[in-house]
Amino acid sequence: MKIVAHFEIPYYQILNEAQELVADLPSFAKDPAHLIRLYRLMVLNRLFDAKAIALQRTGKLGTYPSTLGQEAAFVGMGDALSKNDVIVPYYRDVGILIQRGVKLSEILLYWGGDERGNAFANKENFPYSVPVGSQPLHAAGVATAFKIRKEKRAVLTVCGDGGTSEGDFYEAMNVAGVWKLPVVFAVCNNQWAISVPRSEQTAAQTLAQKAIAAGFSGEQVDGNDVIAVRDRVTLALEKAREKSEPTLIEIICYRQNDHTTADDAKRYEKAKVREQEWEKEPIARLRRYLESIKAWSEKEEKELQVTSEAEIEKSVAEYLATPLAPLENMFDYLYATLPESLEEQRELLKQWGNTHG
Amino acid sequence: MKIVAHFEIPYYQILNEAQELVADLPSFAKDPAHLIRLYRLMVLNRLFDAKAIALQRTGKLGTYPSTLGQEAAFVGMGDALSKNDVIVPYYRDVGILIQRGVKLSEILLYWGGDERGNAFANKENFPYSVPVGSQPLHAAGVATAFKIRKEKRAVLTVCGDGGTSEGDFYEAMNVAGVWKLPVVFAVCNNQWAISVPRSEQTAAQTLAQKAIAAGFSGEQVDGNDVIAVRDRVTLALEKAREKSEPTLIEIICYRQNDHTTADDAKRYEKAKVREQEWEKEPIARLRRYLESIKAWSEKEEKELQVTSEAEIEKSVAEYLATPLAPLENMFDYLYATLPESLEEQRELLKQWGNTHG
Amino acid sequence: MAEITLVEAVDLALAYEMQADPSVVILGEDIAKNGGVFRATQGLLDKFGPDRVRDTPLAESMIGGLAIGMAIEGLKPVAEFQFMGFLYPALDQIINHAARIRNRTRGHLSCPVVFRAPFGSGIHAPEHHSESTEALLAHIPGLRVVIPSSPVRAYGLLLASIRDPDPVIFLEPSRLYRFAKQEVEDNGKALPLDKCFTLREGKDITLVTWGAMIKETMAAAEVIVKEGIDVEIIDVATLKPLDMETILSSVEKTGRCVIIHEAPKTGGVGADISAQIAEKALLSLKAPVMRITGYDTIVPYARLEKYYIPSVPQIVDAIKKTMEFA
Amino acid sequence: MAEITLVEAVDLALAYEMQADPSVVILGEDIAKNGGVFRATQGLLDKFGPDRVRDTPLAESMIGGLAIGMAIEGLKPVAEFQFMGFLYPALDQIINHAARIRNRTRGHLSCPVVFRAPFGSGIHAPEHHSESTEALLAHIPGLRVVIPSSPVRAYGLLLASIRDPDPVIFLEPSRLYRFAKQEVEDNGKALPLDKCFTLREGKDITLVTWGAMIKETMAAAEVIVKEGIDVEIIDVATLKPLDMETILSSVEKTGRCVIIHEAPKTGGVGADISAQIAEKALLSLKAPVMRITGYDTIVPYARLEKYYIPSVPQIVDAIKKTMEFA
Ligand SMILES: Cc1ncc(C[n+]2csc(CCOP(=O)(O)OP(=O)(O)O)c2C)c(N)n1
Ligand SMILES: Cc1ncc(C[n+]2csc(CCOP(=O)(O)OP(=O)(O)O)c2C)c(N)n1
Ligand SMILES: [Mg+2]
Ligand SMILES: [Mg+2]
Repeated sequence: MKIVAHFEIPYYQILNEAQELVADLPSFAKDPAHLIRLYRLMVLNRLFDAKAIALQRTGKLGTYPSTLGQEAAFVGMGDALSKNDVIVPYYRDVGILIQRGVKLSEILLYWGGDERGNAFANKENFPYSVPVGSQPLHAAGVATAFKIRKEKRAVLTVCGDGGTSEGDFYEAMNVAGVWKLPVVFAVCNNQWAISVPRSEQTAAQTLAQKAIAAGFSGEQVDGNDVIAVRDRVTLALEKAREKSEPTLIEIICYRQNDHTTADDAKRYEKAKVREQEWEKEPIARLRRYLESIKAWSEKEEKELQVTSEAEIEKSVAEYLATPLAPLENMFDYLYATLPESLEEQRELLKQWGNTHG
Repeated sequence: MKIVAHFEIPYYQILNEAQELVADLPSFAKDPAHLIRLYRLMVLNRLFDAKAIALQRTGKLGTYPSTLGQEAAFVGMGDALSKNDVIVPYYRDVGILIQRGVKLSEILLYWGGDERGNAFANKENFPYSVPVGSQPLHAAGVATAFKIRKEKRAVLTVCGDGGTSEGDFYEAMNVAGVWKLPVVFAVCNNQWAISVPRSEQTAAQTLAQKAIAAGFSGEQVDGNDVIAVRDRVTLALEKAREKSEPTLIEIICYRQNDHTTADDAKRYEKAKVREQEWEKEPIARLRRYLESIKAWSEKEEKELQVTSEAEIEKSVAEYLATPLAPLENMFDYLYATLPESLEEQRELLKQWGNTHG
Repeated sequence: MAEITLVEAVDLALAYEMQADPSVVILGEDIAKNGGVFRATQGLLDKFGPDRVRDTPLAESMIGGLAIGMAIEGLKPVAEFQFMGFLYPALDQIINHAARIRNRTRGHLSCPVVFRAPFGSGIHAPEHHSESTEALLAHIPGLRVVIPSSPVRAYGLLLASIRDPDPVIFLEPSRLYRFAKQEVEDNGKALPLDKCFTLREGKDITLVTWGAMIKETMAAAEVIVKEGIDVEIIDVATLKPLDMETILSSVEKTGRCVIIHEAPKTGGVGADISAQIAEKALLSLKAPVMRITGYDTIVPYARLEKYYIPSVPQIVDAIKKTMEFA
Repeated sequence: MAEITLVEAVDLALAYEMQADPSVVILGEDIAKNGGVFRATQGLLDKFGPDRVRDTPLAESMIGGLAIGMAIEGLKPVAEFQFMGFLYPALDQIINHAARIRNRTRGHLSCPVVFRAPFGSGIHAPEHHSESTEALLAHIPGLRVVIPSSPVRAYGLLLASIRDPDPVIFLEPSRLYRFAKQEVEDNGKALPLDKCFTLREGKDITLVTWGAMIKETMAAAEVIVKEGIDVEIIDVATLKPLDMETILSSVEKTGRCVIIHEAPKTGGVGADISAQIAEKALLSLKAPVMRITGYDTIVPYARLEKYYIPSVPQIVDAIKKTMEFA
């Protein structure tokens, strides 16, 4: 017997739960203004989240998946992206999309049940993807296009811990490895796939090690540490752009709410665990750090709350004022040009459209 | 940064290409009679293979996938199985099936295009599976049944190097890991998936390391060393039976023929490489070893050739004498009981059956 | 005897058969501790324990292939896909293996599996939660496709499906999960598969439907009966194999037929029913068979989805047009 | 101008369009160095290099999803599934994504991908190499399903499919790959999609078919024409969207119709055509529309497979019965 291969999985953290710097600050993080920008985005994300849930509870929004407690993961990833990169998200990535030119009102429109919420102005952003684990393949396809066209661009795709069980996730990593594609696979490990805990999803000690199956490197990062997330994803995207090499990053966080507004986590989750995990939550952590370096004050905090709320209210108003799309839109974007054979049905829809309760 | 997990992939070999014992002989291999049995099976496998190809070339058999050079892998696996274990094969496993009570004539019938070739007497054997990578999931299902019924039995499933790229392969390993299923995944790495070489299939340095993604152990074994194959698969099956733990075994061998009789490897394979690999082939290796320990002679070899040929000829005769099945069989095994609505079609078939060229 | 909903009837049938037959095992995403996202498996984990009520990793092809292996090895797995739109990754396992293992082995192996999935639109869920692609499955030889449309039929047909020795796709109209309650006797009696249910006898026109469209069809019938038209209503229930006998003899009696389904028109199961009527009862027809169906479009997101579903006035209109055809 | 086979015409069209449009990229299993197991991509690696002619790892859902991503990002991928029976793992990607991305994003993104696959039985290959499940795809809104049945149509329709801005499933009848040669001008001219081809005009009866069954249908027509029956033959070619206009006006003229396809009868595309004729041309019909199709069974292994395919005498008989119907 001889050993023919061996592998290691690293874990990265910079600002720990006790607001201590446990590693050198990356250069971006030495600029308080940059950290404040991230902080503002996380707060906006959290307030938006609360608002969306309130809208859902009052019947003004459809099913909505909260990102409570996961703001650092998404905001950190979003900030790591360069303008020319492409994001292929799943359905919990508010914190990324708002940094890609997607409007809050569009996000509401989407969860309100309107396809126009996906008609982003920046045409290269992918919309939310609902079938779990299916979108990493699209990211690999985009990365293939970049590679063929010799463009120095990278793709970031995100899925959840549950998503890593899907064959598509693995197939995407495998082709990314063997074709050396400029793509970063981020797994937002919030410990739950609806009611199924991480421990019942896979026997792998880390999700990061799934990259070993595809022949490239995987790593874990503290998902409550926005500095570390931003740093590791930035480096991985650079590696993708410069060396055309994929990376898997497992972002460890905790889902601090029901799976979606249609779920009731009390059926399966221990309140105690959630409380313990809350100790690590990312916003308070960064705020205390900013305060400790005198970069943030109570007054700024209050202003931020006010301006964020105002921005959110404005987008809610915009959303609520959006009239129904014409019914015929059902047909209008099915093909580039409506096939003749469908014209009859389109007429039928116009005829019968208003007979529905 | 801290390291949170690390992994190693071992490689096993006992009888190397120079007929040297590079590790201790497992106890079964200390019995020359046992080794002779394996040798006989490998020779039978090889001669059968040649015969099948000859039949195909003369229009008496359909497409056939040769196992030339891979006999140790299959014969070793077949010998490792216990009577109560279940085998879930792919389509190149002659060497296993002949040890599970499947008749050579049945194997010919199958490749001759007759479903009755799959109607094995031992009902728990699975038939050949054509959709690459799909059958490991069935093995996981069988293992789940054993586990639920608390039976101390194991399942062995086999696929090729190409098969490891399919999502199903990964999904099967993942559930086997997390449910601790008594299943052994064997990958017959013959370096090719039709025309695609192992290096273009995945960037993983070994296929064995794919198990790391599922949280259990993987290993490589010299697939030209029937002793090592038999040993490692036996141990893995024992582990499955006793501890209900899965294992991935990458059996490294080389496809010494076209992918199937429908393929022409000259289009993509260097003759040189094949010749070099032939130096390692398993039958000569074991024969020389047996001769070196005075357990085998020229005379016995000749007898073996004669008896094997006779056995094969008998099965060929049986196969060729098998009349067409009744056409209505198309309907007779579709459901346990033919639904009334299909009776009309079954009659139609009888009526029109004989109008075909 | 309690009044229960369709989803409760599913749960009840599962509990009954798990009690009666130790080889019945259920599996799927979130079906154990959470009792299923619609609660169709509520309480079963507590009753039957984690060996027989299994939350799976999130992988549908796996659910398909694993259940097939279990079934071939002698269990009777009932596997849930969380929504029909998430069954597609398992189509390969279903088409290439579940439907064929008996035929492939000339009856030596078989695959008594049930694949359950909620289906259909109208529940204001996100994209992919509103599929009605039963026609894909109804085209595959070797499968049964069963769709209940009431609590009583959900109970009896699910029992029959589990007991059936071959693979059954059991599609539950999510729009009807909690629509209406019905008294269901928990007596373990199965209803026949491969048979249509005639819900109302009538002599003027045959309405053929299944799944959630039963709701609008019944409502339309109520309107139309008041106008003196005597409708016969057939719930197809088992879409494959199709009991054309019941449909044909009804159409031979009435001479008129409207087929109503939610799936897109083109390639929907209604096409086959209509084609068979045209082949076998052409001379009985007093009017063309009309199909009132979903459009050949993707089911819209929640804000527009109701406009996708055929409406009661639309069905009423089709019945009238068919009656007036001379 | 050379006489070439259908599979050579596929190769020729690919080469033409790759030359003309640098965004065309082809991918699949064994398509590069090996030139495809049927040689449909022979020579393209040498001409266009490994960036644009890509052997993939062995994973069909991957081929589907990857090609979708490439197409959304502006390439025009033409992806091959080695056989239709191995396309099923990609159905999820095709149904849930390829068919919907334009609609999902209200036209902001689109998916100009072509998925090619050989299909149909009769080539003595092992199980799963003989599928004719075009109906599954023809049911899915947002897709095009195109089936050529001659070298000329393979060339022209493949060019049209690649140039089409939406996803196209391009199914090549493997039984016809080398059946007959035809002169094909390599002029880059596309044939129209969404249109049937009328291969023979006639006034007595309409034969509707596609794919490999063109062969038996033509042979049957030859027999029947000699008996003085003037048949019209329609090659549907694009199964989705379906050009019913051509079919209906033919049936309105002839009053009689036989539909011939290889796929299982139940849920086959023939059902839809028949249903639409019954809906829209009932009064023109002088006889019921007959469907001559494969059985509702799994295609048998090689020894029995030919008995599965509708035979020439069977089609002749159907034509006669339809003609004699009074
Ligand atoms: C293919 C597929 N199967 C099932 C579902 C239903 N579903 C939606 S989210 C979810 C859990 C996903 O968990 P995870 O990947 O961990 O992401 P999270 O929601 O926790 O961020 C499931 C099962 C789906 N959307 N797609
Ligand atoms: C799902 C699927 N895709 C494609 C094929 C066609 N095919 C048959 S064998 C093969 C290569 C398999 O290679 P590998 O897994 O290495 O096994 P080997 O034949 O080399 O033993 C391919 C692509 C198939 N049978 N199934
Ligand atoms: Mg999660
Ligand atoms: Mg191989």
